[in-house]
Amino acid sequence: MTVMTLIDAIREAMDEELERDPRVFITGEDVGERGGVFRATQGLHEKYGDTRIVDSPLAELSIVAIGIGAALTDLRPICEIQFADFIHPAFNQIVNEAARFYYRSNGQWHVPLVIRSPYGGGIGGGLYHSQSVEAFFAHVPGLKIVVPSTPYDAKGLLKSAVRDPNPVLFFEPKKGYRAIKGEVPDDDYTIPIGPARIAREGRDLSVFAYGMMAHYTMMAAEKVAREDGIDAEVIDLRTLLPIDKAAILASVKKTGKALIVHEDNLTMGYGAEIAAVLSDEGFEYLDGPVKRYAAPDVPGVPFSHPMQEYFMPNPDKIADAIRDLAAY
Amino acid sequence: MTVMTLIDAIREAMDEELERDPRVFITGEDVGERGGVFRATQGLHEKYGDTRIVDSPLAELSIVAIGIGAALTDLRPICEIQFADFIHPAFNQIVNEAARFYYRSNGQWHVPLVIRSPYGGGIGGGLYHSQSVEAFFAHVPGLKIVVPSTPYDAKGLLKSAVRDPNPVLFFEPKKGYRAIKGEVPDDDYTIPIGPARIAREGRDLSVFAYGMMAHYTMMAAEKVAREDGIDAEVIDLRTLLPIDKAAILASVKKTGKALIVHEDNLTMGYGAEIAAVLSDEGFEYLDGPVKRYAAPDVPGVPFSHPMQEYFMPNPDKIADAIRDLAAY
Amino acid sequence: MVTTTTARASARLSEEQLLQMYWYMLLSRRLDERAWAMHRQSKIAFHISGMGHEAAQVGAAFAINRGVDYVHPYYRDLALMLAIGITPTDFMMSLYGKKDELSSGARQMPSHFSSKALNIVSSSSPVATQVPQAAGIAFAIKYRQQMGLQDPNDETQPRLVFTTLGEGSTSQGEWHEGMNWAGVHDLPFICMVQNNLYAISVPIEEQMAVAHVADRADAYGVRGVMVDGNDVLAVYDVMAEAVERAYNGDGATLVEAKTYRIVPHSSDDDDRSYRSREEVEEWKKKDPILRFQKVLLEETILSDTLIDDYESRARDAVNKAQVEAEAAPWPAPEEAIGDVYAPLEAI
Amino acid sequence: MVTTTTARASARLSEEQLLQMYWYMLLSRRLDERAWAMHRQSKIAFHISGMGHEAAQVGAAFAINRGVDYVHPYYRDLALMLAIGITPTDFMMSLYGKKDELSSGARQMPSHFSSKALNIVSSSSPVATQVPQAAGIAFAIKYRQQMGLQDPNDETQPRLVFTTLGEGSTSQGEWHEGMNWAGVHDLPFICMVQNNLYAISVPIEEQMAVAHVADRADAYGVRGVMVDGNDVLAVYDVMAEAVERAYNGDGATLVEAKTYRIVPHSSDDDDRSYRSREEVEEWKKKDPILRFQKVLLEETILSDTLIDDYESRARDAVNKAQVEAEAAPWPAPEEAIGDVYAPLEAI
Ligand SMILES: Cc1ncc(C[n+]2csc(CCOP(=O)(O)OP(=O)(O)O)c2C)c(N)n1
Ligand SMILES: Cc1ncc(C[n+]2csc(CCOP(=O)(O)OP(=O)(O)O)c2C)c(N)n1
Ligand SMILES: [Mg+2]
Ligand SMILES: [Mg+2]
Repeated sequence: MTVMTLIDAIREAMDEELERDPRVFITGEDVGERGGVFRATQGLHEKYGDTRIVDSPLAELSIVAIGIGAALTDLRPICEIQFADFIHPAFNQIVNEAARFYYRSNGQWHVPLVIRSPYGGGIGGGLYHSQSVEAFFAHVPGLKIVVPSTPYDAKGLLKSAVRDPNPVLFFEPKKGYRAIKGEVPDDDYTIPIGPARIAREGRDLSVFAYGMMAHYTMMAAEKVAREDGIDAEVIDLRTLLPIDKAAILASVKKTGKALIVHEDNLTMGYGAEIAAVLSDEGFEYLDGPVKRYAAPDVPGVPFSHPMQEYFMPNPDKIADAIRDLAAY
Repeated sequence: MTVMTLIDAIREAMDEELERDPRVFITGEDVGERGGVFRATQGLHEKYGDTRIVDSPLAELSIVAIGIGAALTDLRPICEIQFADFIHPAFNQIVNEAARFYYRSNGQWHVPLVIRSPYGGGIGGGLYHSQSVEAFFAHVPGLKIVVPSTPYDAKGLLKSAVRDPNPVLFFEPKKGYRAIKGEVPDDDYTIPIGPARIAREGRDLSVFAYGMMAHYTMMAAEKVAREDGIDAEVIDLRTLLPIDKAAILASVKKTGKALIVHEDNLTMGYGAEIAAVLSDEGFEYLDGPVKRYAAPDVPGVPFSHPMQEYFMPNPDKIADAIRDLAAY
Repeated sequence: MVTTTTARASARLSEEQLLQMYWYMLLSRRLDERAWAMHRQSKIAFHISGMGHEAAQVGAAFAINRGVDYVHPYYRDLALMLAIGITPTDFMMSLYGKKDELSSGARQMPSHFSSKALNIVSSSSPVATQVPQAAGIAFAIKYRQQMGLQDPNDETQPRLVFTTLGEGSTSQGEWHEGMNWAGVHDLPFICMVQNNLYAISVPIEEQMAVAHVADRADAYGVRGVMVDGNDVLAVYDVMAEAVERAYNGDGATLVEAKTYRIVPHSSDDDDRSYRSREEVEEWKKKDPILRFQKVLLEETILSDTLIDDYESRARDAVNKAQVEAEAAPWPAPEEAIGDVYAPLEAI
Repeated sequence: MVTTTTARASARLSEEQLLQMYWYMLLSRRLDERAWAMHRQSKIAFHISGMGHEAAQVGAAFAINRGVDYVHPYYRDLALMLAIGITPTDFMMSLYGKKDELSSGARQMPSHFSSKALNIVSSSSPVATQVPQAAGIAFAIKYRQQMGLQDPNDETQPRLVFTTLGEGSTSQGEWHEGMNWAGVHDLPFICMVQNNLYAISVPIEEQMAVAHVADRADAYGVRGVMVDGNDVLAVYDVMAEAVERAYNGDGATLVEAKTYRIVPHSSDDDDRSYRSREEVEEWKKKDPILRFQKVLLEETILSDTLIDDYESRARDAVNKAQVEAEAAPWPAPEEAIGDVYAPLEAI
């Protein structure tokens, strides 16, 4: 075990997969000599050279389409979208193309593609360097969506993503790149895409979160345990698509109450689906309303610090939301 | 009052708005001499000429961007996306741009833009001429989304959309273009964007739907009333964003049960948000699980007739879903 | 800069090859005509046609390593598909949407071709999406060769990608980005634009402000060539050169084949509002099949008897395909819900 | 085809105008330097710089009808913005994110310029999105003139749109589609590419396979011109011609201004991994401000005293702006949630 940051775990996963399989290559803006604007690919160009670590033109739809094309020939591309905010030009290639190849060809063609992208706010990025975009893609059957919150999960899940025969969107909470540290095994391991993780067992209520918010929710849960004696169960969803319904329902069956936390804006955010699943299949377990704690419905995270802090969930606000629900 | 089809009502709305305001123009693929592939703009080119009815290049992102640019100068563009399936290339311009101008400029610039597009399945269109795309955009504050199901609503809402200072996505259930007929007043009228419509009053349960499914749900409600004595309330949502929470909650307060119907696939479809609202703010009204009847989570509507029919909701299937919920 | 070739690679085509080319053009036409007839008889709901484009497609097909090189086609490519190995029955099955139809298991509309076995990549409807994907395939070919995963001289392996689209579709950003990659990386990539002057109803003048699509090649540093798309041998010539370049690592080519669709855009279209009957008649006189027939007759490769013979073979093939497709079962309704994710074991 | 102009419109510039141009270049540079310094002092979190690009921007600004013609800029356009009327205080306010900051009420990062009063259109971060929007604005100008809503000779009305971006951003489909509309409709549209050889770290050779961005104009049937972007008068000349064409309804122009950013991409960047120090030093010698200063000294329009005077005015302006911005209040947290929809009465 080595203690490392989230971004180091991500880099290690790529390094080891590049090492393991000559079909793996990386493309994206500034991923080469520059090592990525967040340094996720630092050192890889030096180690693997121009052929495998490929600076792309500044054009996201083609970054994804090149990945799709290469994946169709059974290579294993890892495409980096520099910020999740810039994935929108590639929407057509992801939603109309990557997600549909297997189905539309009756299983003839599959697309083993990974799209990595840093997402999320709280870093002074304003409307266009702070977005959460997972909700758009969680509506698209054929895609898998992973959002890790710990170095251990990040490394194991990214390796699974590279080895998965399907297109996987891998969203990385950039605020946690260096802030989140954790133990990572020294040997090769993978974590399956799909299952959620019980990050903290609890009896009083269930809190569902992912990415940076899973990290914050853990802090909030410890806080309310300490200060209020509330025993919250925290489920780190990790995989958003396919959704781990069984884990969600099992937790609420136990606790009777559910809170969903995300930093994406409320309406039609990922929390809507969890609430919908609970209000149908979990209806008989519910002892209170299904609560969502999310960012406000405005067109983006504002830049200026006071407004940004108002917009963003944080451990204290999450703790308040937990208290409110516990008091119901 | 004149009885007309859905598409005639849409054409009339555009004709009258073009007549009323010289700032209104139309662009899109084949909207000119050809009158649109569904004939929504038939005759308008002849009447208003090349300047105002403009065949675009085959390039959706620029159709929208041209609309945005023109709207910024206070023109009133109506952009046609030939099929909703082809709106994806314009995702960036809609989500990152049109929706955010007002907010990002602190209210300096607004975008009075209408994007019309036929959506929906059941017409032998396969994966790429059948899509429902409203769920993607319903997550985006700054957009308004309208989906009419009657000629009366279509005309009144489209006129409101043209006169609205914000970007409005106007999705038209193409299967109903000629199949749905109804009375339309002969004089100028508008229907406000926002409020849902109680299409059928009822006491036993509430069914929420829009577009073609609102039409089918009315048929299903009559059927269960006749055959089973179930008195379903049908709410035709009409506007998906902003969401009419008050109407949704009021109906369920009365009936205690909710079913949401859409032809879009289930997971993260628009029904998720309604279920989420109900499971929180409507929790104390609920006498049973919130049910969603939607298309299966597959990457598209299949072409071949037996598979298409399996995929698509229809009045009989909706009637069954109503019966099941009524029996809870 | 647009260049036209002078070396006549087609001079090396054998009589047998020439007759095969004629055969595929004819077969495509007869199959296509039958599809229109079936639509008028309400046997099928939709057809989109390649009539008029046969020379461009078959000329191209014979220049590549058919069934081995990757092809990422578009909906108008019936003749191209037949020349590569899609059968009339396969096509008929897709018109009806019958069970286990080759391209998509009847999930897609007709003319959305795919065959993994023939390296024909599954196509969608949103135009031009195939172009940057094709650049990705070309990138992968080059990558495999550079990584030693594939011998560049192994003819049993795909050594280039050939992708097609209409002139209207070059307005899409997707096309721009795909072409740009092909140029930047000097990829084994050939993009053929079948310029039939219209995108549904929109004439090329409202689509772009250049005289020739091939002129756009310069913006990407790829070679641009323009060819009479109704002259199958001329198409073969420019394609053969483009193929040679691709195989030799000399980079990408944009081929513009000037042609015309002699029928409406699709069975849903009525072209009378946007094309004069005179214009259509004028182009019908330039029919690529009749034109090639004339050449072959002049060179006594074809004879009147042989023509009749080919006609009756084509008719038989089309009849047989129709009968087989009509007899084939429908998919089970539940087939709507398979194949969302490839199983993990697939890798 | 790339053409370079011979008529020297700049010969008609008055001494006063020339000095104004010098002033804005200098002011921009000093403000920009201050922003870097403030970043090093941890007073601000982010700065993206226009250093090195001042000639291209100011030369362009003086050729259009400043404050009237629409400008749809990009993040590197500080000098352009100052020349049009954004003040140093406005900019300083955006660096801090202070209440009521002009462009966005501090909702956007710095250098995302907007001023409705000056017809500077709000810019976002995703590159190239402004280009097709600018084509839409140009379309609207032409539309208004054709519809009789606006007199084409009324100089109080916007008669063209000027949009800018970097060379890397021309790889985006958005750019392609915007340029295509400009060409097809012969719009009063000028797109200036500020080619500084890099897109963050990616050199132009990995971005495109053409020698000059201006060569791409041919693909759209618009005029392409290439100019030394470090020569403010040369830029003015080519821009003046482009403006003339736009005003006269003669169509769109793509201007490529060759330049260099003499600092890293932004305050988050470290350019040492991808640019040699020698290369940067080489370009610093070509500094556009020093170069213009030399010309003005030679023509005795500037003098050493005047230079000192301008320097101290610039310093004062920057100081004052910083003091004002520092003293300005922060936005209220709840300002995060306004302005989602324009009210219906706005129309
Ligand atoms: C992205 C997208 N937009 C619109 C359409 C609808 N559409 C199908 S074919 C077509 C015209 C294509 O014209 P062109 O590229 O010239 O090819 P042709 O059909 O003439 O061979 C259009 C607009 C589509 N399939 N995809
Ligand atoms: C769509 C999109 N992708 C990526 C980015 C991140 N990004 C910001 S600037 C930049 C490089 C721009 O290079 P260029 O266009 O040459 O302009 P320059 O900064 O050199 O002036 C990149 C990649 C972005 N802003 N938008
Ligand atoms: Mg065409
Ligand atoms: Mg640059």
